Amino acid sequence: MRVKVLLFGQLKDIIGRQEDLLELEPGAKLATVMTHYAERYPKFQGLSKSIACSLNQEYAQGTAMLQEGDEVGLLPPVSGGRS
Amino acid sequence: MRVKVLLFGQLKDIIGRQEDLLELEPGAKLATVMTHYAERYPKFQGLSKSIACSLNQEYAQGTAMLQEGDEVGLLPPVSGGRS
Amino acid sequence: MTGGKIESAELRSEHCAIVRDPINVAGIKKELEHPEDGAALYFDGVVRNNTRGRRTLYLNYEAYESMALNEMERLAQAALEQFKVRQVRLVHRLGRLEIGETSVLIGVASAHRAAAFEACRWLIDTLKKTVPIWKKEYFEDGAVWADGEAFPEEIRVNK
Amino acid sequence: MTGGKIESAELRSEHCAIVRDPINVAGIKKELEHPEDGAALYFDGVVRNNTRGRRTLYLNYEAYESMALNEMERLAQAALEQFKVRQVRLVHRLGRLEIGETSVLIGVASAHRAAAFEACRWLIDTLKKTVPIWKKEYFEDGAVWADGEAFPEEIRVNK
Repeated sequence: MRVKVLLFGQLKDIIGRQEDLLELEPGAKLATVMTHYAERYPKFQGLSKSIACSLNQEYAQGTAMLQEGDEVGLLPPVSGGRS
Repeated sequence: MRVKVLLFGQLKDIIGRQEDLLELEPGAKLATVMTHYAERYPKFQGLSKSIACSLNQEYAQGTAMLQEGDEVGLLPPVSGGRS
Repeated sequence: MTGGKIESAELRSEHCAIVRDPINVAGIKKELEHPEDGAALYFDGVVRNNTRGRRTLYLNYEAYESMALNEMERLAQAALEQFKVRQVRLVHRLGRLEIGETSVLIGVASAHRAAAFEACRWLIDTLKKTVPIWKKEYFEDGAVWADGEAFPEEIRVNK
Repeated sequence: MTGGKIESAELRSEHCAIVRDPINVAGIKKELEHPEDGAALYFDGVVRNNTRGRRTLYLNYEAYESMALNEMERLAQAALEQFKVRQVRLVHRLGRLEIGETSVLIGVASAHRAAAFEACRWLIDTLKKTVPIWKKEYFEDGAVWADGEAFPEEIRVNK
């Protein structure tokens, strides 16, 4: 199945893209997506404890099951607002 | 000696004036001014525990000594601002 | 209204003003903010259309003007010192105010927001207890002076 | 910036907006306030001219726009419920912001001021921790993504 992955902030710079289409095995979870990047990008691995994930635009846990066409967001700590 | 007394809010309505010139004995204190009105106006007497006094535009205690030309303010609880 | 005069020029001190015309929020924002700040907080006190469910037509604010300005400026100085905020503005309007109009505007600018919140809250809470301004509420069937908050213990004359 | 598009229409929900043009404070004030209110509180987040003493030239804000709007609206609804305030507005600006410009404006209207202060403080504190918006700071010698605050425990993926 395919899921769309959106990368933000410094993750976008580390991966070098803002968007990926990943082909995953059935049964893949959000954690599978995290592992995919952590294995390929040491800097991503280093940040992984501070990253949050969204599934279809809502925060979700690593155990969340993925489905064809899902939109996954990989989100570094946010820094909106001011002071 | 003469002091000017300014009356505000409901005290102005009770006394019927915004300003008085009082002739006081030497040695008079702010408390003397309070007593002056409390003796003459029962409604003033009823409110006297909630009243504050100013002497020359600063909050002052009943024990403060008065001098010729002083400006005394008799101030009911304030209600500026909002909510 | 010192001595019963209704008309009065605008009164200003370093950080405060007492005005009769509508409060100029944009002007105060411009005066207050500076590139060093990260946060500005504004408290806007609005004339409400009711008091405990009774319909209010309009309000009239009066003050012991010169003393009120002194007290406001004292609060401004205290806030700058106690809360380490960079800048503050306090403006109170007097005279007849219609429903929805701003009676008091307090602005606080600070590098960090925690101090701005604390200073702004303290300023409005303290202003309402100590600055000699009084409000008369006009209802359909009459007018009354609003009950003020009790003066702090140290200010009352008869304890 | 979903999918790398820089251009984006203004996004709006019932109480929130994400905009690219300067935030219209007067318009928000007009939308927010109502004759039932006694207090309105505005938090104005301003682009500061330095970060820990290092001179900032300008900032660029990016967001996961659709999710950011959802999260902001969720905060707005939560604030209305938890703090019993009458109305709230949250507006965040994206794109390049110059020093002194407003990046976020939060407005809270309430019959009483205590609730307005609590709701406004909670909104800005929570927005800064959970709404997916990121800031890149441009200095004279380069640019960096600002360190964000750590996500709340319940949001992190690897605990």
